Amino acid sequence: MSRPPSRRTMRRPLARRIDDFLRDWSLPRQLAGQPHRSDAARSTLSEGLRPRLEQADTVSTTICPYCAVGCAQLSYVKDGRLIHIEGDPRSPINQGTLCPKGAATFSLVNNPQRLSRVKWRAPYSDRWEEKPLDWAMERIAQLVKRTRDETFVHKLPNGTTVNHTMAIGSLGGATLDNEENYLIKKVFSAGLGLVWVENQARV
Amino acid sequence: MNAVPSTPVANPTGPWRGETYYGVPPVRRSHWNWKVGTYIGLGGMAGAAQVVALLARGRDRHGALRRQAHWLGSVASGIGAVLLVVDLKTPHRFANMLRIVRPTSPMSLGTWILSGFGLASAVGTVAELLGARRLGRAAQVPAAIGGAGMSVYTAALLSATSTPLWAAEPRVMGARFGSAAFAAGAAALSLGARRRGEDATADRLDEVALLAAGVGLVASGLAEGRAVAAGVRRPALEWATSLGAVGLAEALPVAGYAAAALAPGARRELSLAASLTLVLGNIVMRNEIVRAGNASADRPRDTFRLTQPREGRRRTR
Amino acid sequence: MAQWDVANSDCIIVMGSNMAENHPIAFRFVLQAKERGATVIHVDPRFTRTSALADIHAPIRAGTDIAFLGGIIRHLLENDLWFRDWALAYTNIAEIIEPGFQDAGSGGGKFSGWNDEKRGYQFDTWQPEGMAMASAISEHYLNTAENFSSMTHKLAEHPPPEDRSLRHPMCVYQILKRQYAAYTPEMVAKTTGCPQETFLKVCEALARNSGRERTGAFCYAVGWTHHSTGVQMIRAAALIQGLLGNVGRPGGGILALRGHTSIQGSTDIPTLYNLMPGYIPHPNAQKPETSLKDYLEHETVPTGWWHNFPKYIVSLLKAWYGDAATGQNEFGFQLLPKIMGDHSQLPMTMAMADGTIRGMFMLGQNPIIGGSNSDTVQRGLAKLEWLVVRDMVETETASFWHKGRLVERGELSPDKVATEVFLMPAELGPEKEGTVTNTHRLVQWHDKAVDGPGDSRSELWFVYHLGRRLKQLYAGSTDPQDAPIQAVTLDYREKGARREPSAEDVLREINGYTWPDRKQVAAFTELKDDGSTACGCWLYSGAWPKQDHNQARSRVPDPPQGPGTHLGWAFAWPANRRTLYNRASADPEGKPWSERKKLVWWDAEKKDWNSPDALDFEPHKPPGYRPDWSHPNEGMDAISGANPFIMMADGKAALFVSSGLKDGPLPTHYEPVESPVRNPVHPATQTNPGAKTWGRPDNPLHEVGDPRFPHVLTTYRLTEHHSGGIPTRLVPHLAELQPEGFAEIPPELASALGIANLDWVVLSTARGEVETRALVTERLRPFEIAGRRIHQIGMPWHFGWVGYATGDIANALTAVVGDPNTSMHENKALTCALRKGRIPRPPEAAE
Amino acid sequence: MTEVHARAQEHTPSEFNRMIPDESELTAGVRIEPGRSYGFFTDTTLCIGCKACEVACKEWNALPADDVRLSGMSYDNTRRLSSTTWRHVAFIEKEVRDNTQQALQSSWLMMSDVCKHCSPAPCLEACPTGAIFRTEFDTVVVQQDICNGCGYCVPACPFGVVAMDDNDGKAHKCTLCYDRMKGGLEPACAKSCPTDSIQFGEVEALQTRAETRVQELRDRGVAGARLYGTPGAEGATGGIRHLNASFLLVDRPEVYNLPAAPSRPAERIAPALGSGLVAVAGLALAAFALLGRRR
Repeated sequence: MSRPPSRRTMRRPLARRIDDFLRDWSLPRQLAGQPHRSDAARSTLSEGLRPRLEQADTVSTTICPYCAVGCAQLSYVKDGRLIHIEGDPRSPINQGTLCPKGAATFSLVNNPQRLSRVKWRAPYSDRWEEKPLDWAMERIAQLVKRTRDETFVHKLPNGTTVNHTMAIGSLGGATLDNEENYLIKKVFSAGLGLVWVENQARV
Repeated sequence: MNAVPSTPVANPTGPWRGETYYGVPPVRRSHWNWKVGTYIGLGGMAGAAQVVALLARGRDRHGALRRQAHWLGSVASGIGAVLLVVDLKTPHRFANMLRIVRPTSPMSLGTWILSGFGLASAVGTVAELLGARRLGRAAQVPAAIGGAGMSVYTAALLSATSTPLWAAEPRVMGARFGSAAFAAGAAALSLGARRRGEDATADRLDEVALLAAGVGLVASGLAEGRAVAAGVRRPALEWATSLGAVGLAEALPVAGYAAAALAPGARRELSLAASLTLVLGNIVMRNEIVRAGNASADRPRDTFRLTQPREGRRRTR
Repeated sequence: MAQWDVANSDCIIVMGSNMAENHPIAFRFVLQAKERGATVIHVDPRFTRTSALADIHAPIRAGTDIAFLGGIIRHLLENDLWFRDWALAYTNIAEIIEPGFQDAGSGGGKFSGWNDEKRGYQFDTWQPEGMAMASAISEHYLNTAENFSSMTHKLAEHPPPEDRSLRHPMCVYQILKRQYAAYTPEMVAKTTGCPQETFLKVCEALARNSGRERTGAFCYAVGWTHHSTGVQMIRAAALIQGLLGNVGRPGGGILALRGHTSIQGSTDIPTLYNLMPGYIPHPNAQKPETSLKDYLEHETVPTGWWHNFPKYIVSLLKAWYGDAATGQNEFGFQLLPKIMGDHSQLPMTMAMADGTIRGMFMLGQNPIIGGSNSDTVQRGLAKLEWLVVRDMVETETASFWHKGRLVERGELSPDKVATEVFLMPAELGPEKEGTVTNTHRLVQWHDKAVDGPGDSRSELWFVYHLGRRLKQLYAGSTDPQDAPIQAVTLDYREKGARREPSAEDVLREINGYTWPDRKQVAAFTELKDDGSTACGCWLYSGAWPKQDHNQARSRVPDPPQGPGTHLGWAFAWPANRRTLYNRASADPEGKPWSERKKLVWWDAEKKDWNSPDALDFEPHKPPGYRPDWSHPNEGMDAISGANPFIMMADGKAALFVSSGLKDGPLPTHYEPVESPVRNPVHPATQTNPGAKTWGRPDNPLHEVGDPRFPHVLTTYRLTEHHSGGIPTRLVPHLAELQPEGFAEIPPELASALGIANLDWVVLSTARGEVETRALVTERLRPFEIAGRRIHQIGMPWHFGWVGYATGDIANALTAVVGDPNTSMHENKALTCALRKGRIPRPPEAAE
Repeated sequence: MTEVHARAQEHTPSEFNRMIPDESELTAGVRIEPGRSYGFFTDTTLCIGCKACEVACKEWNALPADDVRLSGMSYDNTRRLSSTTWRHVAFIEKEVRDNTQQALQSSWLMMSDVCKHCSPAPCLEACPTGAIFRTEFDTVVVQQDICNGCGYCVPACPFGVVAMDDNDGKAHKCTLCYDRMKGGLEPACAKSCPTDSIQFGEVEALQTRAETRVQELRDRGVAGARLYGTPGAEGATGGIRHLNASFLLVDRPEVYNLPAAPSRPAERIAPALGSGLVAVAGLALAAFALLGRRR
């Protein structure tokens, strides 16, 4: 059943409305003996009703992005758009069930409030400005390099090699994939020498 | 809903001791308001008018009563239909009312009754306008049958709900609506007769109205009493409006007609006043019944008292 | 233990967790166990929906878990209810400890070895007699005598001394009896406020459901970790389960219920300061580890599986630095940054506030809501030069400069904040592919269903492309300090128009492959320490065992008839084992302790172990194998056929922990840092001696029983919201279910202060004030402690100013206070004040 | 379903190109076939009040969120079923007795309320346009292409479930996922319920399961355990044979806002019409006597 139609005053031509009325008219079916409670009353909408999942062209297994129980979900996609997310009946953890947060994953991902452009705020400015992704990446790389070069400590006064900068930190993320955390530790720590690298594990 | 009554502890196996779920009503009130109330009043009056007119055929040599009844039937049906369509939340689908005949739905039956009654009255009215007396007289029979339906189906309409006040006593509700409609019908015709100077007929109609209003008064008293017995508890203000409406629709007219009968000098004026009060009072009383019913649906304990298991209290079958 | 294994438990104690509300699907298995006759017990300061579904609810004052658990230990020992055969064989209960050791009970609340000006313990008196026990992720070198590491080598010469008759005064059994002598049922009731008969009912239920035929499980979450004694609370449960033999057996164990979808993954492959992937200690400038040789010398444990440590660190360096890591340059060890001490989120908050940190990345984290002392976090953000926030919307952390508490109070305003802020849209789970690791080590691959909107990108994309740009910027540099960024390898294939780096390639690298021909290794047993293998995280070896087989993406559950270990459903580290230490489900001769709790058993004919689960033991090692101590035995040679705990140096479960924990070898009850009463168990020692408290003007702490803050405050989560709140406060269908912040207040306290249901109230601590709505409920009851009536107040901490469901930030009340071992904050037990009304708005702001 | 269904072995790839046929067999162990009667049995002793059912229902039917306001009614900020809320979890806090409570839902009762899909259904019987009808699965559905918003079903419902939506002018209530069942999918709420408190299946099978469950609970000492809506129990009274969505409660129905002995409104038609016509006929006779003669 799709979203209940908002109030639309029907100005369809009179003929169309009479035609619809006659098509769904129960009286003749009642006279033909159909019970008024069920068959005689069934409308064309009910006759042709199907669940929208039948139109999905790909069904992928995703894992609920909320807590660590690790419920498996089935994400239904039609023409490259997400149309529904539901529990995966094959998972030995949740067997198709989901808690309220997991059940709301579709509304999380398809949330109209979500950002889609990079926003940037200049020092002391009172508003956001929209910026191209490429511009932001270049500027962040420059800032990282400048801060690192100005604060990098190669060796301590007592000669111990430390190879770190205390001036750049990174928080995140227990919500990220293992591959993402792997690259963060590899690039930020092993590459750039950051030591302030943490995530929600201690929060 | 700030200071919400916390749920008193229920003994799982014991009787109900007034527990509610934070005061949230267990049933839902209808969205009906003055439109439906007025329709019930008008429909009942016009329906009964056709019945009375048919009964008075003997003395209605010139068909004045008949014409008036047909006019009343057509106008009331027209206004009623418009009121009902406007009351629909999706009015442009009003025709779906005639999509099916559902014997379990008073509204479905009512729609067909209203259609039949309206049609018969309209045919009668046109016949009268064209002077086709025989057709006018013939139309009176279906109109009267439809009229009887119009004056009582609305009782079933309200009784066949879960609203405590309406569902408390279906039989008394039926008698109350039947008698109130009958009185209003007779009163309406009496007004017409008086205006046309047919005082004798008007006197007889007054007597019918007096009788019907009297029966109605008794039925109303019984209905209000039985509702309390069934568990409907109304705050003081609501008591006042309900009894006031009954007073206006039935008590006052009864007194008026009685006075008219006892004081021949002021007979015309008293009769006109009584009939007018009855006709308008009838509509006011119907609206009050609708309003008080909706209010009872908002009181959880009314519903719970009404729905205690049978051995808890006496109920119809 | 696997979550579905909880269904096999005969007794489940949910403690330090509100499982029904915060892990509803995990609770499904608790109810299944209950329907099969298990006893469910919930020990919690509040009566919650877990308590409603439990057979027994034991109410305790927030922060007194160790008093309760210590009482259970004493009860088990006094009444001899522990599983003697199992504990004697598989734990160090018989080990004899140095004569110089003194337990906290007789030491006025401190163990022997406390050093006042260093504010820390010397571990020497805690060791087994005449030798030193090295711990797995040892941080024990920080404050131990110089010859400590040489003493550990004795482990390879002979097993620790033990007295199996348990009569020796310094054996662990006798030490336990002395340590927990004070934890009588009366003391438990006095400290926790839980009635004695309820406490005894819990003890009996647990004891009755343990032993040969029956197993019990503990389920805990941040209700234990959010304390200054958090680690020791978990240790107490481990001690109990060790005594009762509830480890490595079906339905037995301790299930940690973790909060985020891959928080286990983010500790295995850590974005944490003190660890490198696979729980390898991050090199520390304060330790004598200037070279790879020194580092291996110090960190390699002589006996047990950790002896393979060098293969894992060298393979890791090979994976990070590729060809730049050779035998000649210590495989790039010198390129690694060294940590200076504690760089966790609490000191990071202080470092931001002090201006030490000039640039920050927020990758899906929202510290203004989740971090303790929220106002100080917000002030710190204002001190940054630049801030990069990658999230789905403008979170509180991204909007600190023009919204929030400090802006409302006029303390901050855009024209005073110099921070350059980048707010970049991030892709969510279904919009990227990769693996997440759940709360029982299950590494599950998730497919990419759709692209994220507009410029949304994954963190993989962001870090990969940022890394590539920085490598280009540093390409020409000859400065040695730039060698690390030049050496680190980023050779992953790029996919599609958005040039998304292949998560599959990254997972192949994490699994490990031979170098340089990159043939996937099937398991960590194939890793070498000569640079011929590269492996991003040895624990995850087996996730991508063959060129084209991604085990993490395998979706083959067991059929209804069993066996119920579901080895075909995704990958569990290590080596797809679902129940850790499952060798312990068989007795020393290899026979199952009971048919009902059978999991692993020795097959004499096949000369091998048999089990529906992957064996967590050395294959083909017969139960009868005993090391020949006529000569030294290193690594797994020192582990007998009857030592299930292969990761421990002596192959036994540690009831008594000789090294590795900074606040004592045994759990001891200390009051939270902010408590209304003196420590009833050890009056001389109020709080955990090693607790980290950053005493600073912007982090003031309350004195014991401070009259200004008489009530106990505990913070917690709701079912409908998640941690920082952003991913649920923005979803209409969740926001409407819990639309506003509130605080749960007991009726007696509410009526005393004239507070009615839904009134506005103000909670305050020395760190700040918050205003919220009152939810008056009997589910929080007062406690009689030390003659005083203590009221507890509860407040969910998800709310903030963004989204449909908003409210004030609970973490504006909490302090930066940390557990000595993990620096976990203490937001579960602190003190606060409560008053009716609202916080007066400054005049010009109140429009 | 406590263990994974055998048919899960037929769908082992991680990604595939169409939904699992007859998925209800995997999630509820029931293959949905037209002509059989299906419903819910909600065992409130397993309910943990997580509201997954409320969210799953709104997500599937794309119902708007409404009334984002703290209610003060324990953890129930949803308050009641409405035209845009077809599942509502009730929370009832009773005084917390001594610390060892009676097993199963002691001191904090939770229950997921839904349309009862009564048999016979008062809303269906009242509906004058035939918009409300009995589907091929014996469930009760308001057909959105027929309903003209007359609102008669609203006061007719003995449980206050169906409601009028002022935005789109039609009546709405739970459809027991009529569209899903046509595609062999278990209703969204029952599939999502983590503890299988909401059980979907054929009505007879659910009723026998309910009878055994309530007996088993009483033996285990849950004194207040009682069925609601199964034949002969509270809720299936006054002409209502049974409710296709039945419940197992542990306290009086009123505590959960359910009437103990509701009645079928249609049974009040005959008495009302009957006595009405008698009154009219009586008055007609009198009127005929008065009006019939000429002068």
